[in-house]
Amino acid sequence: MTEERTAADTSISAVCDGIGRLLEVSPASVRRVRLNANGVEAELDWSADAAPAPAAAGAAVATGPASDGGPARTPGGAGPAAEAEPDRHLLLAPLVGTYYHAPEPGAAPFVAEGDTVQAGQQVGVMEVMKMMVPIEADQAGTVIGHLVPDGEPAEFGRPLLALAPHDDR
Amino acid sequence: MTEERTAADTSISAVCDGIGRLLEVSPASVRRVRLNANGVEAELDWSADAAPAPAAAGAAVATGPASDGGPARTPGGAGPAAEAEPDRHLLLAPLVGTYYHAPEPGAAPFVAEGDTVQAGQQVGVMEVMKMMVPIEADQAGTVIGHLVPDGEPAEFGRPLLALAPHDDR
Amino acid sequence: MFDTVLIANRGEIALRVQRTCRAMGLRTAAVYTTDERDAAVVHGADRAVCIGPPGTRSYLDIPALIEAAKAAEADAIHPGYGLLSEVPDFAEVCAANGITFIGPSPAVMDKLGDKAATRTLFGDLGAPLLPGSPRALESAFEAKAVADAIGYPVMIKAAAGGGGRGIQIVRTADDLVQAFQETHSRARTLFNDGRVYVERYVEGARHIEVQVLCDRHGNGVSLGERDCSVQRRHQKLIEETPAPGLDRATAEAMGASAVELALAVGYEGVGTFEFIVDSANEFHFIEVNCRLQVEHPVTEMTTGIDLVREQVLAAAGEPLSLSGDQASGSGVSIECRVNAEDPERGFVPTPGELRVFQPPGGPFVRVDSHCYTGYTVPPSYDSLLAKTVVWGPDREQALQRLDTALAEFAVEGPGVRTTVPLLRRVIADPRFRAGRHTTSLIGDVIDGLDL
Amino acid sequence: MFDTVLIANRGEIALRVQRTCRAMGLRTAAVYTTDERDAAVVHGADRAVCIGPPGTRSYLDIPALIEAAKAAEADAIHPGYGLLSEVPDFAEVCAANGITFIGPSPAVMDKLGDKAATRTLFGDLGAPLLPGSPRALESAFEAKAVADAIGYPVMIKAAAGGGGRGIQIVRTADDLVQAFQETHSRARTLFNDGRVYVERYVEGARHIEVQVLCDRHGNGVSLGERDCSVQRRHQKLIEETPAPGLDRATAEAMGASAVELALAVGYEGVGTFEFIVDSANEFHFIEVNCRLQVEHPVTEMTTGIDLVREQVLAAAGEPLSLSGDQASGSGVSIECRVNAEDPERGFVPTPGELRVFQPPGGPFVRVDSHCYTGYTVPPSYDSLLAKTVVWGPDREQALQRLDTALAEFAVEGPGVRTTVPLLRRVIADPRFRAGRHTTSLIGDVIDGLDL
Repeated sequence: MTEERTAADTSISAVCDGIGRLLEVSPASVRRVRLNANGVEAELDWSADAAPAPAAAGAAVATGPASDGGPARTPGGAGPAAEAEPDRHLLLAPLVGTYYHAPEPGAAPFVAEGDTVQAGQQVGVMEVMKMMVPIEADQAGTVIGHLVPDGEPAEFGRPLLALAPHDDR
Repeated sequence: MTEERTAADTSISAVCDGIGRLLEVSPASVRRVRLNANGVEAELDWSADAAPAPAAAGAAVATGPASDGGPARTPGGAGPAAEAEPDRHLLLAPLVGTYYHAPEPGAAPFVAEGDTVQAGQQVGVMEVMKMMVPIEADQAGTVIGHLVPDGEPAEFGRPLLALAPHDDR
Repeated sequence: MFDTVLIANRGEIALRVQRTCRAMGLRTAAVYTTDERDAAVVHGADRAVCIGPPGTRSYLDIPALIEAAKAAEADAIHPGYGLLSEVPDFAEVCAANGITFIGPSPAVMDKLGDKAATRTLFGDLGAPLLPGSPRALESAFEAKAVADAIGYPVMIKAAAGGGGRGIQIVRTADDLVQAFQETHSRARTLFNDGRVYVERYVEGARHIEVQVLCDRHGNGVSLGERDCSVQRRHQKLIEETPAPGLDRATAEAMGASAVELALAVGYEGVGTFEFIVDSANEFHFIEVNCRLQVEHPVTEMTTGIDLVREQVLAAAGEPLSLSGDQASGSGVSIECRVNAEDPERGFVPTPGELRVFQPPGGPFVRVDSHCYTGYTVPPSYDSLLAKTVVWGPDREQALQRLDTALAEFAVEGPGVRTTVPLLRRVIADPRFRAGRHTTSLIGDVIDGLDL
Repeated sequence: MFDTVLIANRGEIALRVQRTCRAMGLRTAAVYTTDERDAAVVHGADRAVCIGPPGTRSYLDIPALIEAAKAAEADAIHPGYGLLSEVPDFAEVCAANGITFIGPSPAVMDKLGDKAATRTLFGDLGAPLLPGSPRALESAFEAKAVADAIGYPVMIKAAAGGGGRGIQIVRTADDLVQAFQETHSRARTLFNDGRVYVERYVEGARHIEVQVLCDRHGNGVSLGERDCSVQRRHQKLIEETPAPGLDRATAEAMGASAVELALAVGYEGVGTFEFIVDSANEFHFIEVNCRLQVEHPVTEMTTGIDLVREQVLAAAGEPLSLSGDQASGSGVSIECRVNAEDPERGFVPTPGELRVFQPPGGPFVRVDSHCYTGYTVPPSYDSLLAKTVVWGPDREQALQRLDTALAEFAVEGPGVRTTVPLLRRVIADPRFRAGRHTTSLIGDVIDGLDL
């Protein structure tokens, strides 16, 4: 009980902090913010005429609560297509499969925290029906870290890797 | 029970703290803050004063018209409880029945256009299950006219008579 | 056949009656109060008449309803359940105004409306009765003599009550006089009729009722029984057919008894004969409800018979077209009432705007509801939002479907709570699951709460 | 029995399958695209996996679905209808990954997927066929020879087609070569398989199909027929059971024929055998659909059998528990498809936000829909919003209920149009009312429009 409460409160602060950050970077005046501590939900609405890029409107973090109590769990945790903070670029899973940090078990990872990567450079690999699909950085930057643990399943659009983007894009 | 309430209270303060933080960083004046104790929900609304935001928060959607084509007809035409114009006062039917302008067929009407009436003065009569119920002006004024034809049914709240109200109310 | 039926009711039952009337090719007239002009029944009506300001009182306003019927040129009135559905005066005024009241005759309603007199009458006809007073009682002294004779606990019931209203349980002789006075004076306030009677209270009994259908030509048929033992404060929450754990011989004997009684008193249309079944599976007649029941859909789901259609046909003088064979149901049907109430705060009503109202659907699920997303539940009326009804070839499948349907039912709004979580707890309860539950189940499920 | 069923579909059928799985006590996994994360099936799922960007292609992405099933620890996949439901490769990949595909075996699907080969096979088994080519044709020259021999009009059909796709009617010999080329090249584009065959086109025929259910132990049963003659462009709009005007002897012969053919090819699970019934009430086999049909609810309404449940049980290897007696239905059930389309503009889809979505309810009405007030109909998928299904003891009552239900169905949104008004016109049509309609009815009802 106590643990749950703490977890809930922590989630609330985290969500509020997140909303605050989002408001700071919002391109137009927000019309509505909704926060739900049960299942940790946040929603931002902009008036129709002042709508920002469609990707930014709508749910920032959405975990659909199942009607029978428990939230629908997506494999590997956070929902897909989460928004990056301004100083972070997220590399999203281009397909559904298992994410690996290294070319084979025991081998050195493709990249590690602090590494500089170029656009097109392989940073991981996804296994899809026994086929290994290289995952490449879609822009240059410094690796902040992998967001999906080695060998875990990832759904489409799930953030795999965080980068601090380089300005000279 | 007590434990649950405590948990809820704690969550509420967490939400309030969160709202406080949100208000500090809000780009415009917030129009509405909503807080829900159960399930721990918070909602902030900013006025979209320019546009009449069609999809406003918590949109109250009215039912569609009768799907089989025509709208439901109320007997005798206009819907009940119509709004008066500023210079007109409407006397509304206090019950359901048949409205008569005169005490009996062929007799002179209680009032005619241009007549001055006092509050409490009889202006018509309604027949309800063979009982005649006097209809009295609820304020002083000059009769503009009957709005329900003599001998027609009128539902509750239907405007029966229009008056130009006298100022000395 | 009628041309236009005025529906003298509101909420889900008004819509339910309208659906059948429309499907029968009849025109419908709706009545509404000023706060209910957006009601679904108004939108579906050929005519709609505003009958008064917000509140139940407007729907009880006989002159307004009669005038509305005349204005809408209605030649029949369906009263739904509750409100004026069991008021003989209303049926009589309808008749006096040339309007057919869809229900039994005023004389029969009047006779069966007096629960004490019905007890006497049916006792004379040989119906199985619980031990109790042979007629309405004049004094606490008389009541105490009866109670002492039959043994405690007893129930003190208002003769003019019914449907669980005006009932008090007395466990010891010491409490009897005070309980008599309370019930007596409450009955005078509620029903304008202070007469009461005494009946043995059967602990852990099951409440089982029989649906009968009669025409005015002396034909009658039983459409099976319903178990309504899941109650809170004598108000039903879950109803099902057939009654679980009731042997078919007893069920058939109850059905036959109910039809016999109905025909003996000249009952017309659909009616419900309520019984108490004790732990020895013996049944005892309690009272008749001279109207459609809230829980009628479970009978419709198992028999395939539209009870409102049968009511209309009977009121139009048509002879009964159903044989006993057609009337016997198949499978199991269960209904539960989704109310806007907070079970955790003593079932206090929680009216308000329904920002989300998504009833379940799909195979073998039926929902009767007047609500929709954006509808505001008014504070002035009862709190029934929707009836969720399922059918299954057996009780296990029906229960599984019911739980799935309830899980799917999304109702959200500021301050709005529903009975859905409680209902799911009840149908998960091992006693309910096993069909061994009695009227005390709800109290057990929400242990320690004020019930 | 399975632990978790992944539903490899979207829209109403995904929710429909989920309802039964939940009622069977199985866990469900949903898949969704980035524009469908608010889908009802996602909310009701124990697990939900995003499988790709918007569009049908994502739901056809076999590797994504298999990986999703693995991530969700699903041990069975239900394909719904359409999409991958009749793709033998998908069933095979499922098997290779240790996941049960809920449907017939890949070999049977492969065999019956080739409509020309099925014709040959079933002809050898003695099934009544329309005159036509004994096998797929190589050239327009060959096709013309067949057509000239059997007489015009004929249909040119893609061997890999089905469900009304890849069909062209040819009325004179002059048009045959061009029609052959067109169908051939369209089939190559649509199905990656250009083979076509020729069959006589029966003017004013009725499209009647038989629902069969088989287990893997050699037992099979017919669950009755469905009439699907109300079509536009070979797509069904209204379906009903039993087929009106079809004598029971013919219906039973069709049922027996379908079960015999199903068992002869080792069919497992539910399947639909489609027939053309000509004006002489003679039936001719056309094709098999190796999946649940959109219109399966009408069979469920008359038989009380949950077809998805039977599919799951059959796929789990359970022996058929239904006798032919239980499988025979009672009453009449009719379904119509409420699509977000504008019938007055050639049935162009009208996606958009549903500001109002109020499906009908009440007695003997079933609605299968994934929509809700506030739901936005995406432009990327088919336009089916809801199936409205009714039951009645006879066709007249069923039709009256259907019309009442459709009248009640409120769908509103910017730019959104539905097929509701057209459906109401069709069911009011005297030919439909009399059950004498054929596949040309819709064209007649919207006279002068591009159909």
